[in-house]
Order: sequence, then C-alpha cells, then structure tokens
Amino acid sequence: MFYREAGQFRTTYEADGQLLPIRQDRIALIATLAVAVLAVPLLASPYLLSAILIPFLIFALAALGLNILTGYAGQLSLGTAAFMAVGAFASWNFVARIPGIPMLLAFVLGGLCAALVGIAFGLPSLRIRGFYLAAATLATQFFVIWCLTKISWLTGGSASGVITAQRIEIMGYAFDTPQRKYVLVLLVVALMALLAKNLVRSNVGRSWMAVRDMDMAAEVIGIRPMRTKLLAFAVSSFYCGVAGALYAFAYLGTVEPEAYSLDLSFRILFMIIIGGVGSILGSFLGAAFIVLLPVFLNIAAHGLALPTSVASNLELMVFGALIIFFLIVEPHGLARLWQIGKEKLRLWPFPH
Amino acid sequence: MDINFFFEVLIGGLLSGVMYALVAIGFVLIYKASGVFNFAQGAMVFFAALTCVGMMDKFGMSLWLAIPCTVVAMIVLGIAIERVVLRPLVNQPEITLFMATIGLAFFLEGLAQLLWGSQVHQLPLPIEDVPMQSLLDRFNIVVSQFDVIAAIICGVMVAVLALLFAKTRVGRALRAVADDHQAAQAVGIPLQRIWAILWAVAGVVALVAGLLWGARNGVQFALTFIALKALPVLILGGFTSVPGAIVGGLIIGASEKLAEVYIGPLVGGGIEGWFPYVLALLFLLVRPEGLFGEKIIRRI
Amino acid sequence: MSTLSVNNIEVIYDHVILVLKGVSLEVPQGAIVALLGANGAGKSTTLKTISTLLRGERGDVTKGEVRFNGERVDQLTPNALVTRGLAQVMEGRHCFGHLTIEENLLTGAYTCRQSRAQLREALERVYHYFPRLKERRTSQAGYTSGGEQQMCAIGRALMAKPTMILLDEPSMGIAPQIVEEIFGIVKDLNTRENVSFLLAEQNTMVALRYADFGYILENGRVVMEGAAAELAANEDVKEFYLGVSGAGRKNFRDQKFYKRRKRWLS
Amino acid sequence: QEQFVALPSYRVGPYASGGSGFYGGIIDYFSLVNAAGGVNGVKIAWQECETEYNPSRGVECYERLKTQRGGATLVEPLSTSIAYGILDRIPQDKIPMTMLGYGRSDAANGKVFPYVFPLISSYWSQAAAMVKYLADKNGGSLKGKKIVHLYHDSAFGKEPLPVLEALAKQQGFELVKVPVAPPGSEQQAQWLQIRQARPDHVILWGWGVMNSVAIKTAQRNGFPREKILGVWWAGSEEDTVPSGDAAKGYTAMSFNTPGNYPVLDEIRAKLYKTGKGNLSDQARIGSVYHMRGVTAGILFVEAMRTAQEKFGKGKPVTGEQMRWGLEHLNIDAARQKAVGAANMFPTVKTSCEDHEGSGAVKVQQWDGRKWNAITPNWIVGDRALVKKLIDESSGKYAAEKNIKPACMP
Amino acid sequence: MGEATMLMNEPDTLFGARRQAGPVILDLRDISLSFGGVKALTGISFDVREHEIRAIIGPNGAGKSSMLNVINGVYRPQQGEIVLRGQHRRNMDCHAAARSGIARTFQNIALFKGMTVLDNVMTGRNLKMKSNFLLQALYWGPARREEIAHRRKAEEIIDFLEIQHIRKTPVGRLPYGLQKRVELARALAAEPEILLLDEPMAGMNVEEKQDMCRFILDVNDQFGTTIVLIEHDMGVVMDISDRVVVLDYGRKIGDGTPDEVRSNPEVIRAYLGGVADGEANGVESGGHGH
Ligand SMILES: Nc1ncnc2c1ncn2[C@@H]1O[C@H](COP(=O)(O)OP(=O)(O)OP(=O)(O)O)[C@@H](O)[C@H]1O
Ligand SMILES: Nc1ncnc2c1ncn2[C@@H]1O[C@H](COP(=O)(O)OP(=O)(O)OP(=O)(O)O)[C@@H](O)[C@H]1O
Ligand SMILES: [Mg+2]
Ligand SMILES: [Mg+2]
Repeated sequence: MFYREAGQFRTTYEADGQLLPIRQDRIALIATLAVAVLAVPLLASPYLLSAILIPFLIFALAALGLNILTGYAGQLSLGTAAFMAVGAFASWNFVARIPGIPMLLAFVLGGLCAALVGIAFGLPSLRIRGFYLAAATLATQFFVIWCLTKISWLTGGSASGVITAQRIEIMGYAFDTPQRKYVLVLLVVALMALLAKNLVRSNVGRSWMAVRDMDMAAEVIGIRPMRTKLLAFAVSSFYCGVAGALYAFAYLGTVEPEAYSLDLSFRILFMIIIGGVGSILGSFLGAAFIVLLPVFLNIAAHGLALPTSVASNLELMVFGALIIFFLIVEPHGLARLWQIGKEKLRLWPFPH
Repeated sequence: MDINFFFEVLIGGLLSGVMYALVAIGFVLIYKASGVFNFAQGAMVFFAALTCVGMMDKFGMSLWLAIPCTVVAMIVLGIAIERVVLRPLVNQPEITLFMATIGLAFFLEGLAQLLWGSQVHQLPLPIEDVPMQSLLDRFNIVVSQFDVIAAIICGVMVAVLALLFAKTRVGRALRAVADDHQAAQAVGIPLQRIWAILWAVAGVVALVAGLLWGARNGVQFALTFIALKALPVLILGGFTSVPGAIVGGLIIGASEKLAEVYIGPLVGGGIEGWFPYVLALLFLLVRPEGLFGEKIIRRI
Repeated sequence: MSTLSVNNIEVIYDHVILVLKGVSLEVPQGAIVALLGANGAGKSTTLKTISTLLRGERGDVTKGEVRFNGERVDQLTPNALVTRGLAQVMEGRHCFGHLTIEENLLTGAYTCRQSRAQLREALERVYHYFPRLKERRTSQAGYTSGGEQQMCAIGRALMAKPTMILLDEPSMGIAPQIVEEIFGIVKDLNTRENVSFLLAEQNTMVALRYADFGYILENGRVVMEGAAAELAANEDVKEFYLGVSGAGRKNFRDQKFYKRRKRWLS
Repeated sequence: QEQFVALPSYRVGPYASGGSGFYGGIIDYFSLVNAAGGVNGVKIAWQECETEYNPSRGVECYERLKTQRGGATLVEPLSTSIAYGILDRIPQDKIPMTMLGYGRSDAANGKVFPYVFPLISSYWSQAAAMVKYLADKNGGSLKGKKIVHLYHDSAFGKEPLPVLEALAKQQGFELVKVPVAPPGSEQQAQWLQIRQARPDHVILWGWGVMNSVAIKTAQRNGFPREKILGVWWAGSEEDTVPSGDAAKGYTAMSFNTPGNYPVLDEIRAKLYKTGKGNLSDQARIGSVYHMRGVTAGILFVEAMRTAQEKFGKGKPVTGEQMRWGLEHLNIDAARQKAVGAANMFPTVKTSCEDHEGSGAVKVQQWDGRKWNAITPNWIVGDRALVKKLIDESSGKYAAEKNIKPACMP
Repeated sequence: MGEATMLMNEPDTLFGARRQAGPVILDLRDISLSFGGVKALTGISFDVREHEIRAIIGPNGAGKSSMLNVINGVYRPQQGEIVLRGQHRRNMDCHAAARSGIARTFQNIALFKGMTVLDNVMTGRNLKMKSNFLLQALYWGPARREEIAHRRKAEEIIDFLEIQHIRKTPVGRLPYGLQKRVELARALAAEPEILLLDEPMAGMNVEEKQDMCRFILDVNDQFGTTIVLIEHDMGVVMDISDRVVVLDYGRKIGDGTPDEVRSNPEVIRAYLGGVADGEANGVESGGHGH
C-alpha cells in the first residue's frame, strides 16, 4: 500500500521526463546515495570497502559501458576487457609521461583512448551482426592484449610488462585509504551512471535502441546506422576505459595485461545478461550478482567444513546453476525481476 | 624460401585445422538446429574426456569399455540438459540461451572435477603421435600419424552429419527450429525430443573431440580453452554449415601456422592468438555470414 | 459433442498483465467457429492458450481448462496437440525464413509419417489451392512477399492433415480474391473432410458468412455468442463489426471522427 | 595461541592441479607441526580462499583473509598476478608475502621490498642457473651454440629475457626467442620453426597446458626431449604425465631434489593413515608440487621459529616479527636434517639484501614414471649478473614509488 | 506550396473541403527491379501528385511493397529513374529519402520492439533533433529544451491517433492492430511530406479501419501530406484514394481514378475478379447478403 503512484500527477512533459517519475523511487534513490556516500565509508570495514564495494562499483561501471553497447545499441561484444586495458594503460602512460597531469584528466584521456580503439574495432559492426560480431570482437581482445605485451613502450619499458599503478592524487589530496578510494570510485561511477541514464533516455539512446531493434527501419527513419553504432562503440569503450583505469588504479594497484584477460570480458558480459540487457540498474544488479555471489559461495562452502577442492568445485557448480535458475525465472534479467516486483507491489494487496 | 619447410608448415596447419574443426562441429550442430550458441561446448569436451579417463582410473576400466560408458554418460547428460536448462527457456532471446549455456559450462566444469578430481591425466589412445616415417624419409616432411587418423575420423563425422541435415525430415525440422522455435512447435515439431537427441549427439561429438584432443594435450582443464580455437573456424565457415566447419578449420589452421612462421618473427611472434580472429573478421567484412553460413535475411 | 471446449480460462502475461478474464467457448465437431473482437481483445491469446504456445511467451493459464476431444490438453506440449490433430496458423505468419517455401510446407507434415508419394500429393493439394506458392516454391520464405508468406503459413498447417485448425487472422494481407478462396478452402475442408475450425478474424463480414457460430470477445471476456447468422443480424454487431448501419454500408470517407465504440461490458 | 597464515589458493580452473598439490603440501606440513605440538607450543592456523588464479578474486581473498583470526601474519598466493595485486598492500598491512619461485625477481632486494620474499630462487637466478647447467653440459662453454627460448608469451615468459640476453652476449651463444600465444594448446608452428632452426637446446619457459603440449609436439616433430630444459613450472608430474611416453628423457629445473624424505614418511604415517592428509590422492605425496608445498611449509615454520627466538618463544609473532624471521632465515644442512628434509631443497640463508636466500637449483629428468635428479649438486648461476639486474630494477621501482631503500630493523 | 500553407493555417480543416491535388511531386520512370530470377518490378512508371492519396493495389507478390521500397531507397532498382520534386536520381538512399520528407510504415510491422510507444514515436523525430550527444548526456540547456519541445510534438501525434493510454507500454506487448497505429504515429512524427503506407489496415476490423481511414484523411487534410497507400481492402481503396495504380506480376496493368480502375477489364481479371463489379467493396466491407 505504500508504493503507489496514485495522486502523483505529472502535469508537464518536463516533469514526466524526470529520471524517476515516482516519488517513492526518487526518495529511495536519494537515500541510497546518501547512505553510500556518507554512512558506508564510516561504517563499513576496510575489507568490505576495498575488496567488495570498490570492485563492485568498478565492474558495474564496466558493465554499464558494455550495456550501452550490447544492451542499448544491440552490438554483442566480447572485447570489454581489452577496452578496459586500453583505458588503464593509457591512463598510466599519461600520468607517467606528462608530469603533473591531473589524475582525473588522465582517467578521462584514458577513456578517450579506449573510445578511439573502440571506434576502430567497431567499424566491422556495420556489416557483421549478432554472434558473428561477438566472435569477431574477440579479435580486439586478443590483439590489444598482444600489443600490450609486445610493445614495451606502452609498459614504460618494464622488463616484465607489469607495472604498478601510480598513487591517486587529486589536487594534492591522496586517495590511498580504502575509504577515500571508495568515495572517489563511487562519485565517478554515480556521475557516469547519471550521464548514461540521460544519454539513453534522449535522442542518442533512442537511436541506439532503434538500431538494435530493427536497423533497417531505423535507417528508413533517418537514423544513420554507421554514426549511431560507432558512437555506441565510442561511448561504451569510454566507460569501459575509465572502468579499466579505476580497476588498475583504485583496486588492483597494478597495470598488467593479464588482469584484462578474456575471462574478464566474459565476466562483464555475464553481468549484463544476468542483470538485464538494456538497463542501467541491471548493470549494477548484475555486477553485484557476479562479484558478490562467488564471495558468498566461497565463504559458505568453506564454512561447510568440506575438503577445499570439493568446496571449490561445488561453488562453481552452484554458481552455474544459479545463473541458469535466474534465467529461467526471468530471462530478461534481475532488473526485470525488480520491475515486476515493483509492479506487483503497486497492485498489492490486490492480485491484479 | 625453403619450399619443403613451407609445405611442412602448410600440412601441419591443415591438420591442426582439422582438429579445430572437430570442436567446431559440435557448435554448428547445436547452433544450426536450435539457434543456441553453445558456450558450454568446451566444457562438454572436457567433461567427456575427463569422464572417460576418470572411469579408467577409478574403476579400472579398459579404454574400450570406458568409451561406450562415456557415450552413455554423454547421452544422459544431453537429455538432462534439455530437461533442466532448455525446456524452460524455449522461445527466449538468443542471448538468454547463450547465457544459460555459460551457466551450464560452469556447472559442467565443477561437476567434472568434483567427480573425477582436478588431476591431469594421460589418455592412452592406441594411436602413435610420431612423424610418419615414410614421408620423413622421402620428402623430409614431418606429418604426424595421429593427425592423419584424426583427420579421417573428422571427415567421416562431417560426412554423416552433413547427410543428416541435408534433405532428411529431421534435418529440415532442425533447421526450422533454429529459425523460429514457436512456429516449429506450432507445426508439431517435438522440440524437446529433438533437442534432447541433438544435445546427446553433440555430447558424443564432444567425446570424440575430447578423446583426440585429450590424447594430444592430456586431459586437463585447458581442454575447455580449445573452444576458443574453434570460434574463428566457426565464423569463417559459418555457424550453420557442417562442411563450413571443416573448410573453415583448414583455412584457419593453415593460415595461422603460416602467419606465425612467416609473419610472426617480424612482429615479435605469438600472433597465433589473434591472427585467426582478425583473418575471420576481415573475411566477414566480405561475407557477413561466413563461407557457407546461411545468408542472414534482412528485410522489412 | 464438441471437439474443443475451453472452460473459463484466465491468462496472465509476465505475472502481472491479466489478459483473459474467464473465457469459455465450444467448437462442436465439424463446425466453423469464428472468434471476433477488437484489437487487443485477446483473440490471439485465446488461440495460443489452446495450442499451449503461450508458455513460450511467458504467459500463464491461471484458471480454467481446455479439452480437445474430451481429453484435457492444457498441460500437453504443442507437438502432442498437433499429433492429436490440432494445428495452428499463428498470427504474423511465422514462416521459417531460411527454408524454401516447399521446405516450409514439408515441415508442416512432420507429425504424420507419410510416404514420398503421399507427401507429393499433399504438396500438390496446397499448390492447387495457392498457385502462387508453386511459382515461388524454391525461394527462401524470408524473401517472399507478405501475402505469399501468409499463404505459406496456411498451407503448412494444411500439410499436417489436422482434424481441427486454429486460424489466426488468415485473411490478413491477402488479396480479396484469395481471401474468398481461403474461406472457400475452409468450407471445403469442413464439409468434405469434416475438419473443425476456430478462426480469429477481423474480417467479420466474411467470417460470419462462412462460420456456423461466433463469439465476440471484448477485453478478455466473451460478451456475445450465437449462431453466425444471428450475430450478423444483430444491430450492434452490424454497426461495429460489419460497418453497416441501418442505411447500408457507409463510405469510409464519411465516417465521423468522434464516433467511439459502444462497449457491452466494462 | 595461534599463528595465522593466509592461503589464497586455487583448486579449480586451469591450474587447479598445481594449486591443490602446492597448498596440500603446505597444509600437510602445518598439520604435521601442529600434531607435534606446534611451534614451541604455538599452533599454526590457516585459511584458504578460492582465487581461481584470478587477480581480482585474489585481491578479495587477501583482503578477506588478512583480518581473520586476529590477522594474517603471512601470505602466499602462488600467482604472479595476485602477488602484484597485493604488492602495495602488504607493507601497509605489515603482512609478509612469500613468492616461492615466481613473481618479481627484483623483489629479492629487501631494502626496496621489505615484505616480499621470493624465497629460494627467483626467475633470474633460475635463468642464470639454466645457462650454467647447459654450459657445463657442453663442456663448459656455449660458444657458437644455439638455444631456443620457447616461452609463454606473457610477462612470465619474458621475465628471464634480460638475463638470457646478457648471458648470450657474454658467452657467445645464439638465443632464438620463440613465443607461444597463451594458453599454448597448439604449438605446431613453433616446433616446426624449432625443427628448422636446429637448436642445441630448447629452454621451455612454459606454464599450464603449454608444457605438455610442448613435449607432445616435440615428439610429433621428432625433436629429442633430452634437449629440452623446462623451468620449474614446467617440471612437475602435471606437465609430463599427460604427455605419456613422449615425456621420457625430458629435463626440467627444480628447487627440490626428487625422492623420499623422512618428513614425507612422517606425513604419510601421521596424517594420511588417520585420514587427516590434505591430498585426495595419497600417491601425490612427494610429487613435485606437493614437495614444493612442504618446502614452503618448512620455510614458514622456520621463519616462525626464528622470529620466536628473537621476540619470545611460545607466543605467536606479529606480521612484522614474521617479516624479521623470514629475513633472518638460516636453514643449513643440519637444520634440514632436523626437520627430516636433508637436501630436499638448497640451504637457505636470507638477509636484508637477499630475500631469496639461495638461488640454487637442480636439474631433474623424467624417466617415464617419476622425476630423478641428474645434477648431484645444487647449481648456482651467475650471481653477480643477477645481483646487478636486481639492483637496477629495484632501484627503478624505488624511484618510481618514492621508496628510500633501507633495511628494516 | 502557397496554397498548402494557406490551408494549413485554416482553423477548421477537419471537415473542411478536400484539398486539390497539386503538381507532380514524385515521378517514377520505368523502374525495373529483380532479385536473382524473380522480377519484382518490370518497367513501372507512375507519378504521385502533391497532396493526393495514391493507392497501389495488386495481387499478392505483385511488387507493391517492393515499389515502396524503391521509393524510399531500401531497394535499388536495376533500371529506371526517380524524380523527386524535379530532382532526378538513379535511386534513393534511405537517409536521403528520410531527409527529403519521405516516411513510411511497413507491411510486417517494423517497430522497435524493446521500446515504449512514446520512444518509438520520438525516434520519428530523430532527424529534427540537433543537439549533440554531450549535451544530451548532461540533459541540460538546449538539449533539455529540445527534448521537451519534441516531446510535445510527439504527444500531439499520440493524442491525434488516440494511443495515449498505451504511451508507456513496450510495443512488443501490444496487439497487432495497435502496433499498426503506433507505426503510423512514428511515421507522422517525422512530419513527412510524402507518407508511404504499406497495408496500414491489415488485421483491423471495420470499425478500426474506419478510424484509420479517418486518421489518414485527416493527415492528408490537415497537413497536406501526400499519401501513397497499399491496401487490399477495396472498400477502403476505392473510397479514400484519388488515383490507383494496379500492379500484377511486377507490371503495371492499370492506373487511374478508382472508377476507371474498377472498370478496367484487365484489373478485374487479375485482381478484383468476380467481386469487382457493382459492389466492388463487397467482400471486405459488407453488402453481400447471406
Ligand atoms: N507477450 C505479451 N506480453 C504482455 N502482454 C501481451 C503479450 N501478448 C499480448 N499481450 C496483451 O494481451 C492483450 C491481448 O492481445 P492479443 O494479441 O490476444 O489480442 P488480439 O485480440 O489478438 O488483437 P489483434 O486483433 O490486434 O491481433 C493485449 O492487450 C496485449 O497487449
Ligand atoms: N529482398 C527480396 N529478395 C528476393 N525476392 C524478393 C525480395 N523482395 C521481394 N521479393 C519478391 O518480389 C515479389 C514482389 O514482392 P512484394 O513484397 O513487393 O509483393 P507485394 O506486392 O507487396 O505482395 P503482398 O501483397 O503479398 O505483400 C515477390 O514475389 C517477392 O517474393
Ligand atoms: Mg491477434
Ligand atoms: Mg507487400
């Protein structure tokens, strides 16, 4: 009975165009953000911050990036990790080679480099579709990682190709504790999520979805598929690039090609499919699922006092089974499940 | 350029390509007949091979007893997959089915190792993996006997499966299913039975691939990675064509080896990882549905 | 005895959208029954419920039952229904785009094992009904025109030699001549082979002309039922479904803009 | 009264078999020590966490484990990527990390990396020792010889290049670099190239499936396995068993002398008899990975002992104290004998400048069933060269990170 | 255009006098199109005048939809010429067609299935939206104003077609008939000068067809939009169109006013058949007794 939109009228298109038209949703979001920014850093343990929340937010950002490309523009990609790697390495190089460059600018520039690479590898999408495109994007993955291992200039000439990320310092303020890193990541992610949300509900987003749903019809309406798809690749790669930089700087602390393996690309794809393809919220839910579930399973499995290898394998099986289970319950992902839940809540206590 | 060496590389590449095709066929089978991009194919290969050696190890079976037992296991597995995973997901978007197979891959990897342990094993197929002496003597070219036999097995499999799809009633039904699950159901194609059969067959194909690859590389978790080798083969040959798998395999195998040997040294080597993908990608620019794939119908 | 009886079914999509609110209908043995109603009334949903294709669309039957020849069938698979002789032509054609027209037709015969000659004969029969299909039989269905696809879908259902056919808007996108022909075929199969039909049709005029019995669906409820002739004579039906009022058919140009449909219920 | 050790381990995924052997060895030794009353009465506690060899999960595991049970005092991730991921965190958390035979070679410099311990031998020491061994085999000189460096095309495979290149120049042999794209399940092209190049030796710097495939592919191309010398990550049963007979004669490096030792017998008798062993398969006791794990266990326990001697016997030491213990290890032949592991691994003596403590290795050969040592003595390569490289590289790191190299008290 | 503008400003055109057809706006000359062996169109010529409602009829597979596809550049004819407002072209391309004010609906509904009705209609305004994507990301200033202005337009069209109640529904869930209407809304949102409609009334009952006719006529009246229409319902065609082209097997077999076409013997043979005479609209819309 509490979740009702009755009595809330939107009299202008402006009001209807709001991010969250229902008041309860707005309140909930603001409250969540407030808690996340103010309470969490004070209350959460360093473990929770640095090992769970930071990677969760970073992966959510990457998933958001992929969701823009795959979920909104309909281009299936398996090259996410490569774009993240470009972002990370580029940021590292900017910081290392341009003394005194502001860190955030380096991240943005890293993202832009990723966007350029994204555009280059997005070109084939004009002709190639679906799983063919997905498999072809693996070329990005392998090629970029290969370049990063081969071209030692990119890794600052380090013999092993593994470099440690510089300390994050913004305007003389060092982000070195888990709390600070968390706040930084949270702000970046929240801001970028907001921008993404704006983008997908505006003309650009509609063009993406149009191309996704029926590219020929979109063309007939006057949407240029090439420009639209490439823009999607660019924006998506930018997001992934920034996420990659954060992954290196705020989480791992190292910049190395192996951290951006194919495995990571897949992981992020899982996130958006589980979370909900074509949903900003879904990116977060999916990231939570993929980041948190293995941790819980790991803790649970080891709590069972089973032999460790049995526990580890069971964990893998349960993870796989849960993915299937959720897909069967709701093929459109957790975001849809959430939405249906809300709709039910709206009707509650009446059945229909 | 040493022409002998060139041929050696070429033949080696072609034969490796056949091994890739072996894995690719499993993909094609399922994609062509249900529109599902089966990410779990690699896991199935691993599962099959590990089950086979696991039975030999744990129960002391001979190879010739373990193989039929594994065939049975794979058939049971295929039926179970249809029941538990696919049946509830009929008529869902491709990407959802794809994701479900990813879940399946995790499950199978865990299950295989839970049942049989994570140890690596040797798979003692009675085929020697040594250069064929006659060729070595006469032309100074190394060609492994094992590869030649693998190529023959693969050829036979391709022929049988290609025949199945072409013109038979079931083959036609399978292609119909891939186009439109719902319409296929509406005309009375027993989707569930067909899928169960299909996944069982794919399981057996995975076993063959698992046996041959397992004998070559040992039975270990890395068998799941060979699916990655099959992907460029698939996109080059076309997801929907059995002969495409083998032709794609030959092209990919030969060109990646030639590239590694002749281009690799110029750029620092190790290009085998991405070269096939880039090649396939360039090829797709010309033909977006691969060599023999069904043309993607785009119409409004 | 009725071949098909639908008892008070309720259907919900996506767990929240209630579409059918207790629909009951009967198709007597050897009858042609028309299911009429406006856009979104739930005709297609009813047909999909009967053929159990609903499950694939995340729809659930939450109440009621469907019986075919006395047997409860709502839990069966679509395949089982086809083998029992119930075929469906789905709305929106649903041809197998990559298969040729002829292959499309042949898939229709999947459930009845037939000899080559029998198959040939069945094909010829369809080609006889739809000569256009014969001309295009080697083209991939995905590349044929809308009407050709519609014919293909109908032809495909005929190939299964069903005893009952559910037709969802068979006349959609079909040239008038052929529409007559399709209904001619329906009548023909009905009288000669005693095939029963349940047809959801917007072309009320023709539908009522050929049908024995009709149901009118509004908003997921049956609001009117009766013999076809009776329905056709009903003033409301005449006005809203046949477009004829007292003074005969109106010119489309002269329709009033503000005229809104009268509802029986809700 | 517990000494807590964090073990971010991996028992699924591509490297599961190595992980289960290694961590099994550590845990077996810990259990053995605990069964005998612990270290001066302090029991060892440990906890595993599944990393799947994935850096992201590894970091999470580290963060999770480090605060458990009063705080971890030692961590061993057995993965270079994970080690790098936590490299910056450990000095802050004051938890020493060991990297037994992997990771950054320059971490041997304790002045720059006070909390990192590439114990026994680093990649650079190994590479130098390999060259030394090959030179010895060729009568003391490699002049005019051709050596192929067949490597995993990643940071791992490229790590020894500075040493190998320097030595090639110094000793006058030709070094041919042949990379293998990871994971390396196909190497026909590489081995045809090798066949074409006709090298005198092949150094196999591989990992995972790459090793067995290399051996198999060498056989199918008729390359004698005796001429292949693998690194220690290519020298376990996991690498040879899958290749079957093809592996016969293959040689590889090791920092253990294969064989049986009293400590292993004790593990069999005291643990496995009573079902308390960690391995599911008893036959793996004493296998390469297991023995490496037992070695690690011994080193850890010795470090605890050393630390307790300084900071007070009979009570657990802190991470900082453990660090001190690791930096003052002195496991000589007598000590080895005392723990039932005489000559099982080289003697280890660490110091602030030298966190490696040894740099000595052995060469072992696979006879089709088991590994046998074929060098009676421990081999040490060009230490001076390695030292120089370590100083250069760690100096650069220190400059980058604003670390003032200094020994910790 | 003078007259058109004037008319546009007229307050009440709803039931006002019909607009007169203007000069030729689109001229198709000798168009031939074939796919492999199939000749979809052979040497078709006809013209479309400004403000008129031009119908294309013909049996199934005659090439009607292909004709529309040629006009807005989805298909490229092997032969022929398209003259649009005096500009000669070998063929169109989709984007150019859209920019020069051609919009259309499709026979097999081509809505964007994953989007809501409102979003679908808004995509129709895509060409008119100018602000760049950075501004859109910020949803600020010009972008915001533009979005709201276009939203208003879209809502007008939604009101006009009476689909307000489903504004926020994903189109995939809508029944067939409503989808057709949404498609029309999307096309109208582009404020086209030429509107191509491919069987807009398929799958509708008489009442809905009446509504649809009303919409089409109103668009034609109010906005002066030229309409090219394919429809199988002869009642509709004969009642609302100004001129009719008849295709059969890719050839033109008739062209003229409804009455002319109705009495053309070849048209009767190929398409209308027995139902043509007298009560031409009988089949579809009543008349035949029982
Ligand atoms: N997959 C679905 N998910 C959600 N709602 C649906 C779905 N399919 C249909 N509906 C809803 O169910 C209602 C009935 O739809 P149905 O297709 O049965 O109508 P119909 O009578 O066949 O209409 P038409 O004549 O236009 O085909 C509609 O309101 C529609 O929005
Ligand atoms: N892209 C294509 N590839 C191959 N053949 C095509 C293609 N498009 C149309 N055709 C063929 O061209 C012919 C004309 O098709 P079109 O769609 O124009 O017919 P139509 O007049 O619209 O018929 P309907 O009333 O059935 O919609 C048909 O025979 C069709 O099969
Ligand atoms: Mg319908
Ligand atoms: Mg058409």
